[in-house]
Amino acid sequence: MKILKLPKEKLDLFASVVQQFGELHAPVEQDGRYVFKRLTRWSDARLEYDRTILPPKKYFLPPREALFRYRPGEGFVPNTDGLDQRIILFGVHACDVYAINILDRVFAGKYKDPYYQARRKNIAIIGIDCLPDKQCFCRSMRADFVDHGFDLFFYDTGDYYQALVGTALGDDMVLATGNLFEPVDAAEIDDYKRRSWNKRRAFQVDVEIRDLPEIFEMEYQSEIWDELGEKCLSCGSCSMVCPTCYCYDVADDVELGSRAGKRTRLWDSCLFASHALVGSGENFRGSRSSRIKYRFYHKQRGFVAEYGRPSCVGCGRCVSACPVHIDVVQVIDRLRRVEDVASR
Amino acid sequence: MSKPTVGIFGLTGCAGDQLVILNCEDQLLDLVSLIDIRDFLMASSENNQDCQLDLALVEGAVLSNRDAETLRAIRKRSKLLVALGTCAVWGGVAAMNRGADRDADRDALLEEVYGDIGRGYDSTPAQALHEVVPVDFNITGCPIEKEHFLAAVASLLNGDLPLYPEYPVCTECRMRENNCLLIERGLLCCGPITVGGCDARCPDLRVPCVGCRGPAGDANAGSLVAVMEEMGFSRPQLAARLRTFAPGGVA
Amino acid sequence: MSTIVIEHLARVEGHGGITVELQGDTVGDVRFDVFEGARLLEPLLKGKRYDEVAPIVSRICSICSAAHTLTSLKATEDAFGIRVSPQTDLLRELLLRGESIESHALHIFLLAVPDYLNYPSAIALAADKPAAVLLGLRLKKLGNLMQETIGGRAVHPVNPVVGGFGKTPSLDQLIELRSGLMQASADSDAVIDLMAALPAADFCRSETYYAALRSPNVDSYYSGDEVMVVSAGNRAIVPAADYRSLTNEKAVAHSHAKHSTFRGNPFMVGSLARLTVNPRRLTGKLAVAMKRLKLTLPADNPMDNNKAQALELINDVERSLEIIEQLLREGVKDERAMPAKPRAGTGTAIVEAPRGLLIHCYTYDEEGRIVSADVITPTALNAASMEQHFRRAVEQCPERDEAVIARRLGMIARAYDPCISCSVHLVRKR
Amino acid sequence: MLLADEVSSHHPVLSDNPYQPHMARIVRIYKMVENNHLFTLRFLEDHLAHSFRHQPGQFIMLSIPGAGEMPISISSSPSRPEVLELCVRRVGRVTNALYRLRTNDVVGVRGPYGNGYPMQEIIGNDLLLAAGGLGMAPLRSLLWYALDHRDKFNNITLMYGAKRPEDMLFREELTALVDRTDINCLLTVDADPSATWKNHIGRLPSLFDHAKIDPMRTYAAVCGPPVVYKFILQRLLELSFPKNHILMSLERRMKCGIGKCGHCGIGYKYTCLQGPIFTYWDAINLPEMI
Ligand SMILES: Cc1cc2nc3c(=O)[nH]c(=O)nc-3n(C[C@H](O)[C@H](O)[C@H](O)COP(=O)(O)OP(=O)(O)OC[C@H]3O[C@@H](n4cnc5c(N)ncnc54)[C@H](O)[C@@H]3O)c2cc1C
Ligand code: SF4
Ligand code: SF4
Ligand code: SF4
Repeated sequence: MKILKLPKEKLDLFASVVQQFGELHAPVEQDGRYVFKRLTRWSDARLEYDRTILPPKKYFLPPREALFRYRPGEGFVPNTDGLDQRIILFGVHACDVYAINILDRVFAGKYKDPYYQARRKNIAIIGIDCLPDKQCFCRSMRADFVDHGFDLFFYDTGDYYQALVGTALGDDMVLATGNLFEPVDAAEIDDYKRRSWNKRRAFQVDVEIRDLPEIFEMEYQSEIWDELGEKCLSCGSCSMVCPTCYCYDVADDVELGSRAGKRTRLWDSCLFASHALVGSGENFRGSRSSRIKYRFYHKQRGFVAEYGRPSCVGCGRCVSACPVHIDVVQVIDRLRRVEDVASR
Repeated sequence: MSKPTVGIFGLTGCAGDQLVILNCEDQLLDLVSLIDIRDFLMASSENNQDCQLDLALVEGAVLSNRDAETLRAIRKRSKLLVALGTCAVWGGVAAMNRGADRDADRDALLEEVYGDIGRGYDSTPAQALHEVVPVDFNITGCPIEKEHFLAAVASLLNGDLPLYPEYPVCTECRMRENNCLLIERGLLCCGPITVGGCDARCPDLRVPCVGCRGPAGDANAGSLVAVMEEMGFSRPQLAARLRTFAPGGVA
Repeated sequence: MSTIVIEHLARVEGHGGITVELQGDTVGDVRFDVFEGARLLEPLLKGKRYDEVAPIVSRICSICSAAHTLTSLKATEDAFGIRVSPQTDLLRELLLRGESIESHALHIFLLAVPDYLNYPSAIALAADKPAAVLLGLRLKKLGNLMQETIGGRAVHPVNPVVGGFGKTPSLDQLIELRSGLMQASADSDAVIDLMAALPAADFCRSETYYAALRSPNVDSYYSGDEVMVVSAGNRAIVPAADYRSLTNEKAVAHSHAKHSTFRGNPFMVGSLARLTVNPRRLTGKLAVAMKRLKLTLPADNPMDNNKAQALELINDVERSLEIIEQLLREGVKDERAMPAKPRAGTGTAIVEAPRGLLIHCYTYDEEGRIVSADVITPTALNAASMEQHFRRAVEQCPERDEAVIARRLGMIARAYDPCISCSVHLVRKR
Repeated sequence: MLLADEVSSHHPVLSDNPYQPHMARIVRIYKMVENNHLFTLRFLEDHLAHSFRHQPGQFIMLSIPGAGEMPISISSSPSRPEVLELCVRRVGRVTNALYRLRTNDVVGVRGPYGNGYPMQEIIGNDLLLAAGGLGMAPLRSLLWYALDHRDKFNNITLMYGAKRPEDMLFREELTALVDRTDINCLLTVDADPSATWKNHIGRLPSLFDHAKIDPMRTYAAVCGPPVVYKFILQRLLELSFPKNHILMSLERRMKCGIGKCGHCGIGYKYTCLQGPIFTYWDAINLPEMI
C-alpha cells in the first residue's frame, strides 16, 4: 500500500481538484448533528465530526429505491436511475468503511446485488480517522482501523494528513493533484504511531466480544430479553441508523388507471411485527422480546457463524438513536455478567 | 369492464379528507374518468342517493344519531366501505375526551356552549365508523395523504387491497435523517407510537409529531410514557397528548 | 302556508340546509339550518397546553385550516406577549394568501361557475369546458403548493408554531413559488374573461352591512387588530379585544351555528366586505378588472361576492409575488421560533380567513393551559346576513315557483361560500 | 420489441440481475381443491423453458405484476421439464392477484432458489415421504423425481393425509399410485362424510402401521403444518431415525429469495439459502426453527 502525506493547508486545494472525479459529499452540520450531504461549498464540510445521523449506507442502499418498472407487454424493466452517478464521499470514518465492507459481503456472494454493486463501483470513498467519544466502541468490535474498502484514507498527524492510497482510483486522485502529496519519512511514521496509541487510549467504552456467540446461545432464555421486549418501542430507529442493518421490504404498486407500475424496495427492520409474519397468519417472531433478541442475536452471533465476525462495528449510532435507551454495550455486559446462581 | 360506482361522504369532521381528494389537481380528471362518482355532495348537486355502490369513501366521525343513520344507509348500499381519515378511523379530535366524565354528560356540555337550547340538539359522543358499522379498510391521517388515496384507488381498480406502512413515524423520520426532537431536544414527540406514512412530515420541520395519524400497529405506549416521565412530563399530560387524535388507540 | 326546503346544500363544505315558510305571498320564517354534528371543540380545549391548541383548532375546518392555525397562534402570542419576527409575519401572510388562492379557486371554478352555467358539478362542466376547469385546478394547485411550502401541508398546516415556524422555507422553494405565481399572474386575464362572461345573477338587492379587518398600512389578511364595519356611508371601528360587541352571538334552535349582529344589524364578511372596507387596493390591474366585472362598491347584491373573490384571487397572486420579492431581496434566515413563556391572561386575534373574519380568543392560566376558548368563524358571522338575503330573494322573486326559489337560494348560499363545519363552533354561554 | 430480460442483459450495469423476473405464461389452471389451484407455467422464451433446471425441494419467486412477488415451491419434477407446476394456496394479497389471472396471462418467475433435497445423499437409499395438507406441494417434485428415476432408489414410501378426500391435493394422481408395486403409497383422510374413499381413514401417523421402514437406510422428507411435524417427528424419533436423515421443508417470509432481504432468517441461517430444506439436526440447533 502506498502511504503519502498531505500538508494540512493543502487540503482545500486537494478537495477542489478531486471534484473532477465526482460530486463531492461530506458531513455537514445540521442543528448540531451531522449528515452526509452534497457540498455546495467546501467550507461546509465538517471533517471533525462525531457521527452522522445516517451512515453512508444510504448511498449504497437508499431508503427507498425502485428496482423495476413494469409495463404489460414489456415485463419488468430494471430501473437504473442514478446508478452511474459518480460521487465522492469525503470524510468516512473507519467504522463506517468497515461497515460498507460488511455490506459488500452481504450483497456479493452467489447472487450479486447489481444495484448495490453499481453504486459501490461509482462512489469513491475518502476516509478520515477520528477520535472516539463516549458512545464509540469500534475498537471492541475490531473496526477502529480498516485496511481496505476506501480509495484514500487520511490520518491527521498534526501538520499533515497521512494518506493511505487504497485503490487505483485513489492513486489517480493523488496524481491529479500534481505534487500536493509528499512521501513520508521516519518522523511522520512516529507521529502516526503516537496518534494510534492516543486513539487507543481514548476509548471510554469497552466490551469483550470473544466467545460472545457461545454466551448468546447459553443466555438464549435469559430474562433480559423479556425486559428489553417491554421497553422496545419497535420504532425501527436502531435499524435505520445502523451502518450494517440491511433488511429490506419490497412492494409493488400500480399507476392509477393502468396495469403498469413499479417494484420498490425500502428499508425494513426485524423489530417490526410484520417482519416474520407469513401468509397463513403465523408470526415466527410475534412477541417484541423475540424480535429484539433476534436483532442482537443476528448481529452478534448469527453473523459470526456466517461471515466470521459480528456485523456490529461499534459506531454507537443505535445507542444514541434509541428513545428508550436500549444500549448494545450494556446488553452485552449484562449477558456476560456472572451472577450468583442462588440470587437468580 | 364497467366503471366502479363510487360515493364520497362526509359525516362530522372538517371535510379535510374530501378536500384532499379535490386537491389531487393533477389526477382529478383522470380519476373521474376511471370511476363513476354517483354521490359526492361536497362537489356536485346532482347525486343519486339510493344506487348501489362498489365503493363508499366515508370521512368524519359519528357525532349524532343522524350521522349514525346516514352511515348505516351507506353501509347497506356499498360493497366496500373505506374509512377515510383519522376521525373516521379512530374518532379524531372530537373524541379526545371520550370516556372522561365531562364528555359523558353531553347535555351539560351542549348547554355550556349553546345555552338552554343546546339540550335539544342531536349530539352523541364521537365514535369511529367501525364502532357503528363494519369497515373494510382504513386510510388514516388527519388529513389523509393524497398519495395514499390515489394508491388506494389504483390498487382497488386493479382488484387488490392497498398496502400501508404499519411502522411508526420514527422509521420514516430516521430515513429522512432528521435530528430527533425527543432525544436531542427533550420535546414531547408522539412519533414512536404513531403510525407512519406521512414521511415524518412534522419532525422534518422540527415540529414534534402530535400523533395525527393514530397509533402504530404495535405501539408500545407504556414504555414511551415511562421514558417521558423520566424526562419530566406528567402522566396526565402525556395521556392527554397521546389521546388527542385517537382516544381508543392508546390506553 | 307552504314550505320550501333545501334538505342538504350541495357543493358547500359541511352539512346545512335552508327552510323558507310562505304564507301566500308573505314570507314567514326563513332559516339557514346547520345540522353539522357538534364537535364541542372549544370545551375540549380546556386544560390543553398552549402548544397543543393550534393543531386542534385547525381541525375545525379544512378549507380554512391555515387561517384557524394562524389566528390561534396569534391569539396565544397575544396572551403571552410574544412578538414574532418580521420574516414570520411575511411568511404567515404568504401562507394565508396561499390558502385564499386555493379556496377562491376551488370556490369559483369548481363550485360557483358550474352554478351560473347550470351544471351540477365541475366534473360535468369539465366535459364541455375543460379549459375553465383546468384553469381553476392550476390556480388551486398553486395555492396548495404555497401552503405546502410554507405550512408544511396543504390541509392542516404543521409548520407554523407559537412564536414562528418550525423551519423556514428555503430560497429554492421560494423561487419555485415565484415561478408558479408568475404563471398565475399571466392567467389573471383568463379569470376575468371567464367571470365577465357569466350570466348576471341579479335577484337579490339589499342594503348590506360589511365588516372586515382594517389593516394598518397594507391590505393584509393577517396583520391588524381592528375591524371596520361599513354600511351606507357609515363606518365604525371595533378593536379586537372588543370583538364581542361585534358578534354578540346568540344560539338559535334550528341551527348549530350561532348568529351575530352589529348594533342589531346582520352584517356580511368575506371578499366583498374586504374590498368594501379596504378599497385602497383597487387600483391598476384590479380597477380595470373591476370595471369589466361591472362591480361597484358598496354593493347591494350578495352575488357580487363571487366577483370580489375573483378580484381577490388576482390580488392574492400579486401580493404574494411582492412578498416573495421582498423575502428574496432581504434574504431568508432559518430562524427559530420565539421562545414562549406562558403567563396567565387573555389573548385575542382576528385574521381574514378566505370567507371573512375569524376570531380566536383564549384565556390561559399561568402554566399556559387553556382556561377558556372562544372561536368565532366567518360562516357563523354571516349566518344572520345570509338569512336576511334569503328572505330578500324570496320577497323579490315575482313567481312563487319552488324550483326557481330553491335554485336562487342555493346560489346565494354558495355565493357566501359557507363553510359549515367552521360555523359549528362552540362558545361558552356568558 | 425487446423483452425485459434482453433490456437488462444489454444494460452495462445490471446485466446480471438476480432480481429480474422472466416472463412466463400460465398454460393451465387446474382447481385441485378449493383455493388450492395448480398453475402450469411456461417461460415465454423457449431457451429458458428448455434450460430451466431445478432440484426437488427448490422454489421460485413468482411475480404477479402490480401485486407483488412471493416464494412458491416447484411442485413439478425436474424429470418433466419444459413447464413448471405450482400449487398455490390463496391466502392474501399476492395469491389473490394470482387467482384473478386466467390462462395465457403472464407472470414473472425467477429462480430456482434454495438448497432442495440433498439428492446425492438420498440416492441409493430408501425414501419416505410424509406430508399433510398443503405439505404435498414441495414433496410432489421429489416423489416424481424418484419415480422417474426409480432404479436409483430402494424402497419408496409415501404417507399423505388430508382432512377429507376432497381436501387431498393431487388426488387422482396419487390414488393411481396406490396399486403400483414400486411404491408403497399410503393415503389417509381424517373423515370421509361422502363414504366414497377407498383408502385409509385415520390420522396421518397411523399410516406407520402399514409401512416397513428401516431407519438406518431411509431418508424421510416431511412437510406440512406444525401438527404434522409434531406427530411425524415423534414417530420418526421413536424409530431412532438419524437426525440428519429427517428432512423438513420450512416456510418463512421472503422478499428476495437470495439471502439479502433478511426476512427469512432463523437464528443464523437464511431459509432461502441454507434451506428451505433443513435436517432435523439443524432444526433443534436453531432457535425458533419450528
Ligand atoms: C420456500 C417457500 C415455499 C413456499 N411454497 C408455497 C407453495 O408451494 N404454495 C403456496 O401456496 N405457498 C407457498 N409458500 C407460502 C407463500 O409464499 C405465501 O403463502 C405467500 O407469500 C402469501 O402471499 P400473499 O401476498 O397472498 O399473502 P399476504 O399475507 O398478503 O402476504 C404479503 C407479503 O408477505 C410475504 N409473505 C407472506 N406470507 C409469506 C410466506 N409464507 N412466505 C414468504 N413470504 C410471505 C410475501 O412477500 C407477500 O408478498 C411458500 C413459502 C416459502 C418460504
Ligand atoms: S448495532 Fe448499533 S453500534 Fe453496532 S453497528 Fe449497528 S448501529 Fe452501530
Ligand atoms: S423526532 Fe419524533 S418521530 Fe423523529 S425519531 Fe425522534 S421521536 Fe421519532
Ligand atoms: S408527523 Fe405526526 S402529526 Fe405530523 S403528519 Fe405525521 S403523524 Fe401527523
